[in-house]
Amino acid sequence: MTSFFAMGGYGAFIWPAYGVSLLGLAAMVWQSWAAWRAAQKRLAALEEDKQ
Amino acid sequence: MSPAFASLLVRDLKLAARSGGSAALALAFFALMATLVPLGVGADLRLLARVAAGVLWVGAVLAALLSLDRLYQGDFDDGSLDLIALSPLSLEQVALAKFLAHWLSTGLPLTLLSPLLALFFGLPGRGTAMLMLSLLIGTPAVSAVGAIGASLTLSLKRGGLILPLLILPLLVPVVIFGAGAVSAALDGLANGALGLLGAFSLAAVLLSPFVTAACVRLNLAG
Amino acid sequence: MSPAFASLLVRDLKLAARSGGSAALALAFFALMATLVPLGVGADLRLLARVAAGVLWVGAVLAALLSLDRLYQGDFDDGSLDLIALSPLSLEQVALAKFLAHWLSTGLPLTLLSPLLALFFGLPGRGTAMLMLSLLIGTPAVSAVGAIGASLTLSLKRGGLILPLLILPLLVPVVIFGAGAVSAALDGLANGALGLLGAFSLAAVLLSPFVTAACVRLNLAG
Amino acid sequence: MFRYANPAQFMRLSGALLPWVSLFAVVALVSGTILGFRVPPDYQQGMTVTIMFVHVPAAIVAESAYALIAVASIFSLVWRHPLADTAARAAAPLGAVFTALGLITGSLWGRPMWGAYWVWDARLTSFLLLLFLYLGYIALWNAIEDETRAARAAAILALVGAVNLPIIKFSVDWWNTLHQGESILSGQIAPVFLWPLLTMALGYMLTFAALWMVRIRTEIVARRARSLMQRGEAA
Amino acid sequence: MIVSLTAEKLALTRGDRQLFADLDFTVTAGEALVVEGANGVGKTSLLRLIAGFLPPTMGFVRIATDQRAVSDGEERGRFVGWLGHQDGIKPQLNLREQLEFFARLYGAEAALEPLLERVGLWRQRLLPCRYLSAGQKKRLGLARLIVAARPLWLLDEPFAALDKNGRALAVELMQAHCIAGGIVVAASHDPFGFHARSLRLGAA
Amino acid sequence: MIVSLTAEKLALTRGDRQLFADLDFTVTAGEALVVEGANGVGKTSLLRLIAGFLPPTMGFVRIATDQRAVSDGEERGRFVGWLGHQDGIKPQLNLREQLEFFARLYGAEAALEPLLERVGLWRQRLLPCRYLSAGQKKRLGLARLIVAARPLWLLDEPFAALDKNGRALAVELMQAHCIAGGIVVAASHDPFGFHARSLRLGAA
Ligand code: HEM
Ligand SMILES: Nc1ncnc2c1ncn2[C@@H]1O[C@H](COP(=O)(O)OP(=O)(O)OP(=O)(O)O)[C@@H](O)[C@H]1O
Ligand SMILES: Nc1ncnc2c1ncn2[C@@H]1O[C@H](COP(=O)(O)OP(=O)(O)OP(=O)(O)O)[C@@H](O)[C@H]1O
Ligand SMILES: [Mg+2]
Ligand SMILES: [Mg+2]
Repeated sequence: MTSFFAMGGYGAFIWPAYGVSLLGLAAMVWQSWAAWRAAQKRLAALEEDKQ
Repeated sequence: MSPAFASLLVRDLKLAARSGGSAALALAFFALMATLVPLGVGADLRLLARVAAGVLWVGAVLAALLSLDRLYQGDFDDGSLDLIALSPLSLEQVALAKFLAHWLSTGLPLTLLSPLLALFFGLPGRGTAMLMLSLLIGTPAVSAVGAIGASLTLSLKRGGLILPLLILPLLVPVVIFGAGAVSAALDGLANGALGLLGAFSLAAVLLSPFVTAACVRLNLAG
Repeated sequence: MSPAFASLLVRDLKLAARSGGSAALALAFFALMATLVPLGVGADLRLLARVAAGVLWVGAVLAALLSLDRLYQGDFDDGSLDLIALSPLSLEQVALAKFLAHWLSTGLPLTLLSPLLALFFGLPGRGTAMLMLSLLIGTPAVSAVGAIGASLTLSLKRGGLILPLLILPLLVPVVIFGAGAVSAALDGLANGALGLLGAFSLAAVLLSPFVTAACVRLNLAG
Repeated sequence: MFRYANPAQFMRLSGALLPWVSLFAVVALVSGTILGFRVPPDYQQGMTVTIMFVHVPAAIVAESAYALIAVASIFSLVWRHPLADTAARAAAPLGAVFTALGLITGSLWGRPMWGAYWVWDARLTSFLLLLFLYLGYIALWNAIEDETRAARAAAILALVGAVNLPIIKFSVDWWNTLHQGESILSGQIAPVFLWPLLTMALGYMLTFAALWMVRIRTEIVARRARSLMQRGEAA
Repeated sequence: MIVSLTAEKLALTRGDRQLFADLDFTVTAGEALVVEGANGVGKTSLLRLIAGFLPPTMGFVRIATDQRAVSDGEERGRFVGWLGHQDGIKPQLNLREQLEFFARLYGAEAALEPLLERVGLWRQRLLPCRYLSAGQKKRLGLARLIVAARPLWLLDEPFAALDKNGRALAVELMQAHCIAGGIVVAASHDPFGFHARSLRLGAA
Repeated sequence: MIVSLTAEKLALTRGDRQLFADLDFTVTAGEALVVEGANGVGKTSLLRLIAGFLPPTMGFVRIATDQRAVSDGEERGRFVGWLGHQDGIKPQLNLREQLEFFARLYGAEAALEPLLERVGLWRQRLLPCRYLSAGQKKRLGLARLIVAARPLWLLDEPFAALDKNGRALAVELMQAHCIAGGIVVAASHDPFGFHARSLRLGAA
């Protein structure tokens, strides 16, 4: 198991690389989704106002 | 910090951000200019490490220069400066707020980014630390001297080349001490550059609001 | 050259001159560079000669940047651009005149001044000649691409760092070929840099008026 | 073609596609990662080769996104299609993040391979310049308030950038040979590495597609809200 | 010579706001049209639209001359004499330089000194424009209109900043222009000194 | 509270031109003074002089309050509400941000929304000021005057660019200001809508 994490001595580079990639993807997903929800909510509120 | 002072500071930062002078852009500009140099000079990291301090320091001065005419000329042109001058703030306080806003949106971000750029130039660790320290100490002087220049030329229309002409000579000591401190650190020498830089910077920051206020006064009468 | 075209060109040159001579700026700017780089690199003239071309080329590009917002923003702010747009000149001709004015007031003086700076860097004779030639060929591209950037951002208020961010990446080939030509000349090699630089420059100068005119058009509609 | 480019049509179509695209994206990413960690160490690069599976897909997506923006910009300028503006605008931040990811993972790969986090290699340099092109494009969009104007200006910039990008790449390559770059990226890929790489690449592309759709949808909804608000006030 | 200016089914939307729609009017040579309406109703925008700066959201504007009809915005601009809200004056140039530049740019052959005399700026002719007062700048704008010698005058608040004398001068110039077969379209909140048709925006 | 504004033997020379000399006047609380005169006669200059921007060539300006008399230019400025020819508006900020900044800068506590309503800009409150029409900008200037709540109003062509409604509003505000014990000094070419003393420059 430790040898898996050590990655032949290159763990210090491989894990950050995957970590950063995951973080980047997750951040994009989160931001896009949050913006989508916010926009939807705003529209719904406005439509309700009109009625 | 009085609310009036804070409001001016915040407004200037906001305006900077909206007209593309935000800290983020200062960073991008700085990084870009750091990229250009290897393209001209060549990719040899050893050589690059030697010029890094000079180049990054010139970049800091340039980023400041390019955004300086935002400082007073815009407010002068559209009459905002009249209204600001009539506010409860003294012109010295106004000058201080504007100097601060300028430093926060150019000097500070550059300082924070410099380690990354040092990486691009292959600068070793102690050089990097010194670069950052010298920028932290020296960039306020750039903004302070720049503010004087901006207020002197504030009635001139945009694109004036007079401003750089006025302040570049004044900034030469800053750049020389700043870059010199880094060179010395690279060579493992201790030298007084940092102290001199600090003294210059302190003097510039302390004097600038008064000189700037005087220039503004002069120009409002124009 | 029609009288209308000439009048616009002359006016722009006059305005440039009245807000500070550009040759002087070029000198000041280069003087700064010329003090700084030796400081980092050390007084080794051979090493200096190696970095000279790159540094001077980067300097040329940056110096052009400083005066770019004079090109369109001023005329846009005060309504002159409306009047110019209604004149018998097409916007493409206007763009050409303004590009020319910018080059004449920055690129050309810089080129003429370069031998002096080459001296500071200990650039040998053939390097100097090539530096001058490459500046002569390349600086029009700087003004041309710069004009595109200036027209894109003409509705933004002054002091933005966005303009350099837009155009510096586009100018990378100019810096590379320009500095490359000098390096090659120093090594006594012939390389295609000058030809490539010429081609880029020609394309930029030919295309720029059309792109610029399109940008102006869209901004007048604002 | 334009039939699908009207906002209502797009909402319907993308609404139907989105769950599937997202699902496949997740599946591809997960299986690609698992496959990636099961490859044998490369004889030259050791286990660092696993970085390739996040590095190369990010780089590919980053470059394609710029091409997409350029194409959308043509549509925007020539046919004045508002959806094209939205699409271009929505792609830019994604492209920038993918570019950043490519740069970061690349430099993490570079440290063990070349002994430095950064070298001025031709490909790295032009990739860095791509990041700047993205940043400039985004900054221009944000700086101009008026939307139609910003859209047109950004489209012009994107096209100028797209025309210039090959020249930039060429010049940087030329520069690099002039100065003898210190490394060349490996050329041939062994088949063992190919499958995880392809799977991951697919995963990255689908992720990009899904996020792109979400962002376009967001903009359409936001626009609807804005015009509603305006009308409400007029009343 | 220009014969008429026609707008048909003109509509303009800025941002999310519709300023006007279904606007129709024709002005023929020798006529003056005053555009009226509350602040922000779209007068300036209408003038910019006619000048060809702004594309209309719908409809079109056409200028008819004895030879042909022109609808293209940029071509239309070649008929326009413009006096806008912004002064278009460079502070660094002196008054005569400013006017000379403009005359050359428009290919005009007017004698400038008598003109400066007429608009009451002869004394200031060598003063950098930076020092002109608001009304003096407006007078320079009037001089520019005459120099350009264009058939269609588009004037945005022509009377603002002018003193009594200046207003009389402006009226005189407009009348002369109309008599000479030109067209004047002006946006103004002030009473117009001579007979002009009026177009009220935002009345609906 | 301010009691009076006095000018004594005031003279001003700009460049090589003497604009006025030996000017004496006093305005007491509750009064309005209209400065009149031809273009370029020096009205704007006089206002800038009173505000303390320009030092007089001779003579002085004094503001008397119940406690003391103030002659220093910069101190005088603290009493001044300014509506100049230039709008002092940043295109990048929206209307509310613009007014909020101003209120904080002047340490004022006005409720902004009702004020925006009053000057007819409520609908535009979130619009970047870049898009405001000329009259809308002037109305923002009026709002700013109220926010600043200064006793001495210096107004340069307060009616320019305003529509009929806007002019009525400006008159109403000025009258209210005078009734509340303030002073108004305005330069204007337009007939003034209410009783005000007049000062003619350049009559000599
Ligand atoms: C900051 C550092 C790096 C950057 C910015 C970078 C950038 C790129 C780019 C732009 C691509 C092109 C993707 C495409 O084909 O469209 C790429 C591909 C690739 N990179 Fe990197 N790279 C970096 C470091 C590295 C390192 C250190 C290695 C390995 C030693 C590496 C190996 C590869 C491989 C194997 C490919 C794909 C094969 C190919 O297309 O030829 N990269 N990289
Ligand atoms: N440096 C200078 N040299 C000579 N004359 C000057 C100088 N500066 C200003 N002037 C003159 O001083 C006058 C300033 O006028 P000011 O702006 O005060 O006029 P005003 O009465 O407000 O006019 P308007 O009604 O047009 O607004 C102008 O006639 C101008 O030409
Ligand atoms: N992008 C935008 N979004 C919303 N509204 C806008 C936008 N651009 C302009 N407007 C509005 O359009 C109108 C433009 O008015 P315009 O300048 O044509 O008015 P005007 O009739 O000339 O007014 P004034 O009498 O004040 O000069 C203003 O009400 C402004 O608020
Ligand atoms: Mg208007
Ligand atoms: Mg005046």
